Amino acid sequence: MARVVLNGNLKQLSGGRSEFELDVKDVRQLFAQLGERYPELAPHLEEGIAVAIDGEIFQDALFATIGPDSEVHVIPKIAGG
Amino acid sequence: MRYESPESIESAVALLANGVGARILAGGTDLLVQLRAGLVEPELVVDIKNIRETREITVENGGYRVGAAVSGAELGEHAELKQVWPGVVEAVELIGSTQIQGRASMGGNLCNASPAADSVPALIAAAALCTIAGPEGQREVAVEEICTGPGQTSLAKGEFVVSLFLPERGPRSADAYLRFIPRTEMDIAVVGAGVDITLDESGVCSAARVALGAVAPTAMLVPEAGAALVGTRLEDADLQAMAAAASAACKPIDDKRGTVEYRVKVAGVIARRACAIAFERALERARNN
Amino acid sequence: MSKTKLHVATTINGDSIEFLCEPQQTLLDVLRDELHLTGSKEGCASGDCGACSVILDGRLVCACLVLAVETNGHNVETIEGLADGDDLHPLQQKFLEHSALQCGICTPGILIAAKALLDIDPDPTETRVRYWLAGNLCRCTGYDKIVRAVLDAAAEMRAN
Amino acid sequence: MAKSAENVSKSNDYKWVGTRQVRPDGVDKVTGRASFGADLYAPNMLVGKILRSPHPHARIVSMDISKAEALPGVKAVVNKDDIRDLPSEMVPAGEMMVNYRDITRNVMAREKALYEGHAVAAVAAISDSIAHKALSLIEVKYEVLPHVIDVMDAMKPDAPLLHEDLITTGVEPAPEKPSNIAKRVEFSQGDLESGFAAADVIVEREFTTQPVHQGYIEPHACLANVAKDGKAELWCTTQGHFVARGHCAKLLGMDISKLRVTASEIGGGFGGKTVVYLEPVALALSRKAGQPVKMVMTREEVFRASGPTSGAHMRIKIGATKDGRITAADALLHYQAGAFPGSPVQLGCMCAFAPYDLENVRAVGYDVVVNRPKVAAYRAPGAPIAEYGVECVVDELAKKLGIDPLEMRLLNAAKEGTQTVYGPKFGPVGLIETLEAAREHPHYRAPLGENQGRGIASGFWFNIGGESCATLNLSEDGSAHLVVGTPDIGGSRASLCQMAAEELGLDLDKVHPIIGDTASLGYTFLTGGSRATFATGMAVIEAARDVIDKMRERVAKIWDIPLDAVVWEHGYARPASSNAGAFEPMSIAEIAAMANKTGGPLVGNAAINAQGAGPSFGTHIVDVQVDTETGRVEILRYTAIQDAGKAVHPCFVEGQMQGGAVQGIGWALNEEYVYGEDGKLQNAGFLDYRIPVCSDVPMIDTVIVEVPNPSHPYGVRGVGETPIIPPMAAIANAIEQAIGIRFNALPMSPPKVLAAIEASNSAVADAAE
Repeated sequence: MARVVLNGNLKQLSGGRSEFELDVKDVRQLFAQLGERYPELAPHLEEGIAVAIDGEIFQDALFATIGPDSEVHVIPKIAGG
Repeated sequence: MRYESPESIESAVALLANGVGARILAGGTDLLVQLRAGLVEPELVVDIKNIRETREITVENGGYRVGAAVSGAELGEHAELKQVWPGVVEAVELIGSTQIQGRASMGGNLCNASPAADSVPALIAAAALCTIAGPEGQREVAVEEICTGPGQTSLAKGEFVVSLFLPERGPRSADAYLRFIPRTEMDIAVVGAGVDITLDESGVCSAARVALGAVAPTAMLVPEAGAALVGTRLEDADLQAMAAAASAACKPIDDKRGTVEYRVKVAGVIARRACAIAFERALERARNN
Repeated sequence: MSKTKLHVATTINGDSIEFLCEPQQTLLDVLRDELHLTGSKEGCASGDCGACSVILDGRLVCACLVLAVETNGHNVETIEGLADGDDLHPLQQKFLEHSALQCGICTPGILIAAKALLDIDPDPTETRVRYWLAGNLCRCTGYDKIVRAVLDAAAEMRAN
Repeated sequence: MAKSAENVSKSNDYKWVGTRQVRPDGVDKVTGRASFGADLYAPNMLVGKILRSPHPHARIVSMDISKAEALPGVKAVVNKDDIRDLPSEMVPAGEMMVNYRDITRNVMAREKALYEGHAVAAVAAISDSIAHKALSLIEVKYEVLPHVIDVMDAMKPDAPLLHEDLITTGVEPAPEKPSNIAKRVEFSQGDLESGFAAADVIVEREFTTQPVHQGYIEPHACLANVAKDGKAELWCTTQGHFVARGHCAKLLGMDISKLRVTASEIGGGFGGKTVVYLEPVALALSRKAGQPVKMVMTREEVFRASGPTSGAHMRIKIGATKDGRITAADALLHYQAGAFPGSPVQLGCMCAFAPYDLENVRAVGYDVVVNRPKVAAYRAPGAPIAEYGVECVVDELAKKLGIDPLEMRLLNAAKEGTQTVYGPKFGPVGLIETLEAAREHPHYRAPLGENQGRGIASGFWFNIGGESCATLNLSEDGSAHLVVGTPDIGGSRASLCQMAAEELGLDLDKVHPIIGDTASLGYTFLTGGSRATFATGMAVIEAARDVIDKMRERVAKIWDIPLDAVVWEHGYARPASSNAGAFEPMSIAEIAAMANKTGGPLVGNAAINAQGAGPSFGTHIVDVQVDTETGRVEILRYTAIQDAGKAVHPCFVEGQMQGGAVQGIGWALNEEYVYGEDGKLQNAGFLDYRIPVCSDVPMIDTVIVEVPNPSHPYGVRGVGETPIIPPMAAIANAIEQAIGIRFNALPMSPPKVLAAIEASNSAVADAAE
């Protein structure tokens, strides 16, 4: 089970809960499971979100692999000038 | 808009006297910006650069006559004039960038009538005279008579400044100009100070003219500041007294370039530093003469 | 505004050039819009950025602060004339070697300004270079490599 | 592409990567040949001009364009009716997320004008003067409304509302009443209360910063040409022509593929050219006029209606133990968004404490609309503001504790494994290396004179990856065309060619780059976020490896041996070993010459979404001298140190560090927007918006630290943004050391510095009495 943490304002959309143990193989499954549990969260996962898997940041990467012991942080998408 | 470039003073005067809404073009570094911004929409622009008298630097009665359209770069290259009137020349050389120096003139800087014009306090301190041509012929007035307010001059319709006259120097006189700007270049003076100092044989200040820019609607002579130096050797206390008089004379405004408090305070500081430079120059001349 | 265009005969980069212009058109307007010599750039049109620097009768000026008609009978040098055929001017070569440009928009103006300096002072100090170029804004480089390139070009030109 | 650590090229003896080469576009740039946004002219071209609101806040009651349309020489007049109204829809646009409902209103005001300079209509005419005349003939009836300029004023309950329907998000429960507060964001870790309880010293300070403009020397410019059948071409100066294409198509209701956008050479961007202003308007005008339309902003328009970045008000609180360990840190940030939501405050919250390894930390941010131009990205959006406050407070803490500020930073420095406030743990990062390089640098120990001081500060930026495509077309003679889609602002073509040449084993002068238009290669995200050399670089490497594999296949066929018996080394296909057979190695030129006979042209392709960007940390040292009589601060010496991961082209890496440092110097000392009571900008020009000039600054020394990014084949991190972060705090800290006064407001301009000196003098005098 991967350890998943919602950061920033996202936890407000999950009833204040920010940590989960999820059985997911990739980012798409992660978003699907989170969206199921918290329909309010679902639309926010579609855009403007990045995922850090074991410290490496992935943006717009639905098929990025999540390992069984991965630590996954869901964070706002990062941009720049 | 019509463009004319007369080759004689007379034809320039004729054009200006007849032309409605005519503007004079010397270096153009102010006029072209105003044209582009739509601040002025003249019917006629009279380019005076093809009039010989506006382009010459000549020696006259021991002094120097500088054409109104002589560029800052040309003035800076005139070694003799620079040696005799370093303050006036350094003031003109502070007008804008190297590029601006290639065009900008004392006549234009004066007649644009900006309270912050760099050359004007230096010219006032130097007791420079201004030769004006007009329908009634030519007249000569002190530089401080020209500007009457921001963008306003005492020139009558049909008149224009042909040249400026810097009088002969005594053996123990020297001038200096300093300004304060936030950057090292490219800014409009927040405060400008032109100083001219004359010493007697013993090295005591016998006469001093202190003029300030950017602290009132026009550049102004501050007699009290000059008076504070007369009879002294410009010791710290004398300079402080002069600085206090200079600050006291300021009637500045708050604007994007500086506050009233700031301008008043810094006017004294800059005037003091300019006086110290002029004094050193005068002492050196006294030694060499 | 007058609709009658003025005829101007001038010399640009050694070539005799004649053009018609309206009295209020600047030299920069004509160089770019009429003659399509677009190496001179418009960054401000008020003489504050130096991107339109050209040499007029040997003097460095901002083309945006000169009326085109004023150049009648005069000599204008622009960035397009800096290289000698295929041979780059030493300043151009040094700007490349030092990577003294990033976006390159200010580069033509700075090269022209630097040329005007080296024409009158073959051995300028760093301070002289910095004050001479104060009218040429560059937002990319922080000026460091530009100043080094100018000093290096001066040294090379002195050596040859 | 694979990004595993073993994929990082071990060897450091590269032939091209890490060397200082002349950029391929260099000659065009030094001869005036390069074509920038305003340099293109089309036959039958019209001049487009925009009418802008003279009011900072006004309802547009009515508009009559008939007189302008009737003016001879006027070919088109457009206003909001020619640009689509769009519903609220958030999209990533290189900068923070943007909302099409707002973009369309920023491009052309609809219900209200929300800042002085807000576009309300536009004309296309046969000449500049006729276009200007036409603008004066457009009659707009405004109902002038009260305006609000300051961020804290805008948050007051009785403040004039910019958007009557703006409900603050990020607050539970959601407020019922609208306000100017668009969003509240919060990031936190650990337990602040116990953290501060464990502190021996706590410093809490408030800071204000002013909006600053990106200040690119090239104004926005474009040339639009819409054919009768709706096919359109757009030439513009932009950091991302694919992003511009998407916005324009959306705003004008076109098929994206009907619009071909070509990026001109770009005269500086720094984030300010990631959004559209003129482009949709020029297309609308051209569509209406049936002629090409060129639009170029004046410098005044650039200041009034584009950029800048946020001004801000913030409170920073940090606690530490006697021995200098930080126990808790708290930041409260209020950022101006300008007229529409979307300040970089969230990024500010994420970056604020990133240089520190903290257990108990919180960052709260508010995104606030005011009657100013909508902010655009500016170099590390949001980070310089927040990190300025933090780096000042850390410096004050260190001095209170009698610890060297540099040692204090080392003691608390973020490193591999550090938990960030925004979530993930850092991989390998180079902050400690930059701090150690600073400590070892002679600058750090050089003597100082009277009224002189030295300051240091560190900075952090994430860097990003994203979509990039690259195509390598091998020509018959073995030279190669490299096509990429990231506009080259600072020399990226050079570093991309170096990586291609390195992979192929080809001489650098045989690789010729172009920036392809939007029809010539796949979607490529913009140049921003320090991604060009990193992300497009990864695409270039992948395209090179793709064409290498294709060449190996051809050679395997030619030699009639298995593919895996052919290896690629230094530009030659060779037999893997002697038992593969004795064949003369084949060069790229030889393989390319036979390409058409052996299966057709040789082309390498890559279309990726680059992941695994590596953060870049920097540390700056600055010496200042303060003129205590005028308040003028002079920069005496400056050293910028940064972890580049791998500097592919060291000159351009140094250039980024130097340029960023000097932009930061301007931000620290003189740059600011000056507004009058009337809500109008008073310094919309380079004369009074004071960016540093050449004589204002010394040489900027640089030290490049290289802690490789394991996700990039050469270890590249990206360097463009971090260098603008440290200067403001470093200079404030240096001024404090010089004259013993701390400045908590930017810019530290002469009037403010002198006022503070006078105040402290009179305070001293009072104390003496």
